Amino acid sequence: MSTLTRNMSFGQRFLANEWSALAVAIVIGLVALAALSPAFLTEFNLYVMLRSFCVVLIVAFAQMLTLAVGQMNLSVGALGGLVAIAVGGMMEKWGFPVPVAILSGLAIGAAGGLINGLLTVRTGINGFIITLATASAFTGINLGITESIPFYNLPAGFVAFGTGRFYALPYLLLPPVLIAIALAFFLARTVPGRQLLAVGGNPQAAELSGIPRDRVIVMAHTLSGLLAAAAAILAVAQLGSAQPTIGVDWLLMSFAAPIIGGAALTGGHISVAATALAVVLIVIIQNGMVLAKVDPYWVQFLLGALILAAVGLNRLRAVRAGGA
Amino acid sequence: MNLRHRGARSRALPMLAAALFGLAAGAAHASDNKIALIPGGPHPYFAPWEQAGKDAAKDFGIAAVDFKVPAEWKLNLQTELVESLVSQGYTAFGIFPGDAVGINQTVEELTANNIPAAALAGCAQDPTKMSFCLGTDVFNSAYLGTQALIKSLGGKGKIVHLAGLLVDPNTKLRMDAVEKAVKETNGAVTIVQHITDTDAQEAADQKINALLGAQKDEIDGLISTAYIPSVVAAKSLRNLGDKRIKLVGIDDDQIVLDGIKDGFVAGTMAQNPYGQGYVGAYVLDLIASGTCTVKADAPWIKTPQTEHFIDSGTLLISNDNAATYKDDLKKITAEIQSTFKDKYLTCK
Amino acid sequence: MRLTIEGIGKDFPGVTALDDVSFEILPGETHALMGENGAGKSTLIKIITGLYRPDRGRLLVDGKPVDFTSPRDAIAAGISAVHQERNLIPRFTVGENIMIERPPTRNGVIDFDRVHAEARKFLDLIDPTIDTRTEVRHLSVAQMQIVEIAKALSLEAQVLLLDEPTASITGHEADALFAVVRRLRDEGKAIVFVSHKLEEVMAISDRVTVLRDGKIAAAGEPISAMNRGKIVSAMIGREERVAEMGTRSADRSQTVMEATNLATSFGHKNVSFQLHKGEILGLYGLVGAGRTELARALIGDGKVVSGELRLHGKPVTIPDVPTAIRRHRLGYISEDRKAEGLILTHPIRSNVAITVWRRIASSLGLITRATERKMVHPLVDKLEVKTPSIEQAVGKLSGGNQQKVSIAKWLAAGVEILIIDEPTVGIDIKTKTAIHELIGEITREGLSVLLISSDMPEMITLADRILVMRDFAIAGTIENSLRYEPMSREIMALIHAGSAEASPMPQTGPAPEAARV
Amino acid sequence: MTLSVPSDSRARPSFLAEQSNLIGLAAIILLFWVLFTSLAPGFVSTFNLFALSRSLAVDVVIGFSTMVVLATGGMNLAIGSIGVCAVMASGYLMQTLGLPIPVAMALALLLGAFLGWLNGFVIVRSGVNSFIITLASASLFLGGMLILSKAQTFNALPPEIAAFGRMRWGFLSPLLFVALGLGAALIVLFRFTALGREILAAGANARAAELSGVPVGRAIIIAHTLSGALAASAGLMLVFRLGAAMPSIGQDWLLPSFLAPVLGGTLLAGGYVSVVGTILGAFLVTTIRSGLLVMQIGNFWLQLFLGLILLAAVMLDRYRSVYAERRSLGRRDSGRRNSGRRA
Repeated sequence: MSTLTRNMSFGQRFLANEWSALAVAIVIGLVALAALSPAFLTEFNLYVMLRSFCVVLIVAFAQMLTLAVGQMNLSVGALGGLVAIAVGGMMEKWGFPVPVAILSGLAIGAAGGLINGLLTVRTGINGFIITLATASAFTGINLGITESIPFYNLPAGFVAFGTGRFYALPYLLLPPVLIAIALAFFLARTVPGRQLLAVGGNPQAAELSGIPRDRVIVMAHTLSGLLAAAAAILAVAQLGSAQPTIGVDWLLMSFAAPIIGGAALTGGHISVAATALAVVLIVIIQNGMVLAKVDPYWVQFLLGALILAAVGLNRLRAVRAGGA
Repeated sequence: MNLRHRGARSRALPMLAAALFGLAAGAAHASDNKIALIPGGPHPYFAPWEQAGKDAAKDFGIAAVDFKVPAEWKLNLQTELVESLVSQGYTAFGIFPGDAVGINQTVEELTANNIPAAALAGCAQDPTKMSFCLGTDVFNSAYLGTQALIKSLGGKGKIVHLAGLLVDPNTKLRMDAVEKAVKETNGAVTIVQHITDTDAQEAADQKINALLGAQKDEIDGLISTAYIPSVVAAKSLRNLGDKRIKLVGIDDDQIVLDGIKDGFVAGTMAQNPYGQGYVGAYVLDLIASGTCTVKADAPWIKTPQTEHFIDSGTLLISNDNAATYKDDLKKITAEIQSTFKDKYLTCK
Repeated sequence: MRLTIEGIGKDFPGVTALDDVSFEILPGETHALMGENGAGKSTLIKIITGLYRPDRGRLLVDGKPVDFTSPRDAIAAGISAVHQERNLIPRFTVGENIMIERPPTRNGVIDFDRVHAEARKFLDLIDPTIDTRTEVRHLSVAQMQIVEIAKALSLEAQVLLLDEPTASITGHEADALFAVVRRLRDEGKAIVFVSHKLEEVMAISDRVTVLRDGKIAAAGEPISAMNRGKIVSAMIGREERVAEMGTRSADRSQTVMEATNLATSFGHKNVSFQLHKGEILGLYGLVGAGRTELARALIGDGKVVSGELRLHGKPVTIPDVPTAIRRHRLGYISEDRKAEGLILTHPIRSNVAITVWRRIASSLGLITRATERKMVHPLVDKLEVKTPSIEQAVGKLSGGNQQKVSIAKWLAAGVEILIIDEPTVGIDIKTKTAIHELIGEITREGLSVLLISSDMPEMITLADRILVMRDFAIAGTIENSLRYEPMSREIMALIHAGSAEASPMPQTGPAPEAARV
Repeated sequence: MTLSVPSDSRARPSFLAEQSNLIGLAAIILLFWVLFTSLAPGFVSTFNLFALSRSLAVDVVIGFSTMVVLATGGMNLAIGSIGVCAVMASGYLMQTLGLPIPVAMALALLLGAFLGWLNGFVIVRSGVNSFIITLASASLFLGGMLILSKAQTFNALPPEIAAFGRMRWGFLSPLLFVALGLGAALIVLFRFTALGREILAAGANARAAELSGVPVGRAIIIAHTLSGALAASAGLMLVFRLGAAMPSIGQDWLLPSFLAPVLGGTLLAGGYVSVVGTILGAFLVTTIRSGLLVMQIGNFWLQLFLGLILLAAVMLDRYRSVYAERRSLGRRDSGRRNSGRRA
C-alpha cells in the first residue's frame, strides 16, 4: 500500500489527481472554442473570462470552507449582498475612504459568519437551518436599509480597479489569486488549517485528539463569512455600483464548484486547486455558449449536459485510477 | 425572481406635479378606500410609487394609498401579500404582475369579492379581470427602442438583443418586437442573437462581456429590453471605450444617463413609474367607491397582452432631451390624469 | 505520575454505569482493567480522558484533584489513550495523524519533514514497514490500529490508556507492542491496559482491577496473586463456563457448497473447498490474506471470474447480494458490525426483519409492526438479546447483543449457509461463550457455517475443519483435532510456509485450556 | 451502556416520547397562532385561512418531494425543473391537444415520475453523488422544457382548472386535502411497506442494507421516481392555483423544499423521515410568513423578521427538547455532546 503512489507512471499519477479530469475537460474546451472562433483567444475575450472568474471563485471558496467541516453555509449570498450594500453605503453616504470601507465590509462578513458559527455550535441546531434563517435575516437588513435602491456614487479609483487591466489580466484577478494561494497554504501548512480538515474528516477523532472542535467549526463559518464579504466587495468593484441584488444567485454555484471539484458533502475533503478548475470550466462553458451563439432556448440544456459530461469524465478517471 | 427589468430612479419626480393636478381634481370627494400599490418585488423602479401614493392620498382625499413590497421577486409571495392585505381591509389594488399570467387567478378572486384591481407598469395577460392596464407597453417599448437603434445605425448593421428572464412571458414579447422592427428593414439589419437571462448583475456582466469579448468587431448595435443589462452594457461599453457600437437601453438608471451624456449610449426608453402609481391610485379610488365604472368602448390600445391598455408614456431619452425628459413625463402624467375620467370611465 | 480514582460514579438514563469506583494507578506499572462489556470500563476511560465528567467522586493527579472538561485537559495533564473507536483522519497521512496534537511548526507553519521524522520514531517502535506518507484511508484495519498506538505513544504521556489495543492486529505486532509497554513501564510510566484476551493480561500486567456492573470487583490486585479463574470469576461473578459445543457429528455426506478453482475479481486464484450440511468450516489466515474478500465474492458482492461454484450440487453464478439471500439462502455477517452489519440508528425490530420484509409483506405489499414483532420476538428471546425493548436502537446495545441481532437477522431470513466474519471481535468472555454456543446450536439445526476468524482459540473451539488462506489462495486444509498446541502449530506452519519472515509461534495464548474459551 | 434488562420486559417507548419532537413543533405553531390571532384579527378571517391553506398545500407537497430523497441520504435539486416540465406538459396536453383533464394530469404525473426515475437511474449507475447529478439534470430538464415550449405560457386551460383552484371546502382549499392525502400515503409507505422500509434502510446505512439483501440501487431509483411524481403533483397543484401553465413555476422551490422536512426532523444524512414533521414544518413557515404579512410588519424589513422568528422558533424547539432530555436524564451535560455536528 505504502509504495502505491511511488511506483506509478506520470500518467497514472496525473490520473490519480482529483483535478485531472477537470484539467482535461478545460483543455478540450479551450481547444474546441479556439478552433470554433478566432475571437476566443483574443486579449479582450481572455480578459472577459478571467474577470468573470474572480467573484465566482471566492464564493466557491466561501462554501468550500464550510463543506470542509461538514457544514453548509446557505447565507453566502445573503451575507454577500449585505456586505455589498454596506460597503457601498459607507462610501457613498458616509464618505469613508476606500480602505476603511473595505475593512469594515470584511469585518461585517466575518461577524456574520461568526454569528452563523456560534449559533450552530451553541444551540446544536443543524447549520443548514441556522444559515437558512440568518440568510433571510441578512437579506432583510439589506432590503430594509436600501429599499432595493443601489448605491451608485462610488469612488472613481475603486470603480477603476474593477475595470482596469494589464493586457489580458484584470486587476480584479489579483485578490482571488492571492486568496487562493493563501487558502491553499492555510489548509496545507498551518495548524488551524489542518485542524479544520481534521474536524471535517473525523469529528470524534479530532476531538479526542485535543482539537477544539466547536472552535474550529466557528472558525470555518467565520472564514466563510469573510470570503463571502471579499467576493461581495469584488462584485461591487466589478459592477461599479453596490446593488442589493448582489449574491442572490450565488448559492447553487457556490456548491457546484467545490463539489464538481470533488469535495465531499460530508466534510474533510476539499481541494483549492480542483475547486478553482471547476470554476474555470464553468466560466469557459458559459463564455463558449455566448461565443457559439447558442439559441437561448438551448443554453440551459447545454449547461446541464456539459456539467454532466465533465462529471462523467471525472468518474471515468476515478475508475481508471482505481480510486473509485 | 421574475421581471426584474425596467426600473428607474425617478424618485425625484416632485410633488410639484402632483400638487398641481391634485388641487384641481382632489380634495372634493374624500373617500375611505384603502388602496395598496404592489410591485412584483423589491426593485428601484418602483420607488416613486411610494411618493405617488402619498401624493394621491393627499390630493384626492383617499383614506390610504400604501406602497407594499413583496419580500422577494416570487409570484407566490406577491399573491400571499395581496391575500393578507385583503384580510386587512384593503379595498383596491394596483399591481405590477409578478407574472403576467400567474396573477390572473388572484385578480379573479379579488373581483369576486368586489375588490377592483388594475395592472400598473406592466400588464396582465388577457383574459384577465384587471380593470385596465396602465403602463409601459412592453411590445411597443421594445419595438420603438429597436427602431431608435436602427435609426442611429443609419438603417443597417448587425444587432444583438439583451433580454431578461427567459421564462417570463414578456421576454418572448420583447423578442418578437425586436424581430418585427428588424424585419421591417428588409434585411438591412440582422439580429446576430438574443442573449437572455441577464437580469442578475453577475450573469449580465458575464454574458455581456463575453459577447463583447467575442464579437465586438462584428456587431454594430445592442438593444437591451431589461433594466440590468442596460446598466451593465452601458458600463461595459464605457470600459471598452467603444463609441462605435450603439446601445439603446431601457429605464433611466444614472449609469445609462451618464452613458448618453458621454456618448457611449445612443438612447434609452424612459418609463413613467410615478405617473403609473399616481394615476393608478386615483382611478382605483373612483372605481372602488362605486362612483365610476370602466367604459367598454373607450379608446383602449390593443397590445399582444391586453385589450385594455393605456400608455403611461414611453419616450426615448437621447442626448437631446436628457435634461428635460422628466418634465416631459410630468406633462404626460398630468395629461393622462386629467382626461382619464372622460376617456375611460363612466361615472355617476 | 500517580492517578487516583476516588469514589467515581456516573449515571445514564435508567442505568448507573459506574458506582463508587476507587483505585490507584501508580507510576512504573502496567495496570490491567478488566470487566465484561457493560461493566463500565469504557465509561471509566472516557472519564479519565476527559470525554465525560463524573457525577460523583473525583480524579486526583499526584494527590491533587483535577477536573477535566475536555480531552485537551486530560492530554495536558499527561494522560493519553488509544480508544476502541477508530480515531484517525482518513485523508491525512499516517505521520500527520500521529503528530496531530502538536505538529512541529516553524514560524507558525507546519514542518512536514519533522512531522514525518518524529512520527517515524514512534511508528518504528511497533511496525517499521508502514510509510508515514501514506494516507490513512489506504491502510488496513490492523495498520490503522498500529497508527493509533503510535499516536498515543507520541504524546509521551505519563499515563497511557490502551483500550483493546490488540483487537485487530496480528500476534507479531502485538509482541512488538508488549515490548514497548514493558519499556515504558520500566521508564516509570503508568500503563492502563484493557483487554478481553486473558492471556495477554496475564502476560504483561503487574496489577489488575476488575469492574463488574459498574462496581469494583477487584481493586489493584497483584497479578501474582491472581490466576485466570480468579479474574474470570471476579468478572462474571461466578465460575467460568466453557462453551458447550455438544457432540459435533457433522454428516459430511451432504455437500451444500462446493468451490472448484475459483478465481475472483479481488485476485483469488485456485480456491477450492467443500462445505457440508451442519458443518463449521473455519477460514483462518492473517489479516490481508483475502478471507473477507472471498466471502464477498461468494455472496455476489464481488465477481467470480473463473472456476465453478456449486450450491447443493447445482452450478450457480450469483450476480448480487439479494439473489444470494433470496434464491440461494446464503448470508454473510460482516466483521464490521457498525459500518456494514447493522443499521445502528434503527431499532432491533427493523434490523432483524430487514431480510424478510418482502416475504412477510401482505399481498398489497403492506407490513405492520405487529407482523414484524411476531417474527422478531421469538428470535430475540431465543438468542437472549438483552434489551428493554425490540424498539431499542441497535446502536445502544452492547457489542455482544449487536452480534446476536446480526445472527437473528439471518435466522429470520432462513439461510442455509452463513458466512460469519470475526464473530467475537470486541466481545467479552461471557458473551463470547454464548455466541460460540449459539453458532454451535444453529449448525446442529442444519445450518452450514463458513467461519472467518483471526482468533486461534476460537477457531479451534468451533471449527470442524480449518482452511488456511494465504495470499488469496488456499494454503491447506486441516481436520480439527481440538487440541490447541498441535493445531496452532500446524496452522502457523501453513501460513508461514514459503514466507521469508517465518515468525515464531503466535503469542495468543499457550495455556492449553484456552482452546475452550 | 448495556441495559441489562431481561428481554421479556419489552415496554415500547411511550408514544409521547416518540412523538415529542412533533408535539414540540405543534406547540410552537400553536403559540404563533395565539399570538397572531390576538394581535391581528384579520389573521383568522376566512379569506386568510383559505389563502393560507392553499399556499400550505403546495409547500407541503414540495417538502415531500425532497423528503423522500432525503430518506435515502441523497438530494434532489431538480424538483423545480421536474415540476415545471410536468406543468408545461399538462398545459400542452390540455390546451393544444385538448385531452380531458384527468388524462392530461395523469400523463404529466407520469412524466414527472419518469424524469425522477431518470435521475435515480443515472445516480445509481454512475455512482456519482446525487447532488451533482440532479444539479446537472435540473439544467437539462429546464432546458428541454424551454426548447420544446419556447417558454410559451398556456393560459387557455379548461375553466374547471381555475374553478377547482378557487373552490373552498369550508374555509379551506381542497388542495390542502390533496396534500394531506399524499402525506397519508407516504406514512403508509414508510411505516407499512417493505419498499418504504428498504428506502430508509438504504439511507441509514447503504452497505449494511446491501449486505442484508436490500436492493439498494432499486430503492434509490424508486425514491427518486417518487420524488419526481411528487414534484409533478406540486406543479399541477400550482396549475390549479394559477389557472395557467407557466414556465416560471418551480424556480424558487429549492429552499422551501428543504426547509419543511428539515424543520420537521427529517435527517439530511438519510435513514429517517417524518411525514407529519414535514407538514408541521411547512405549516410553521407558512404561519410565520402569513402572520407577519397580516400584522403589517416590515415591507422591506419582512425578511429580517422572518429570519429572526425562524431562528427563535428552532431555538425554542431545541431548548425544549434539550430540557425534556435533561429531565428524563436528571443530568446536565448531555447537551454538550450533541452539539455542532453536520449539516
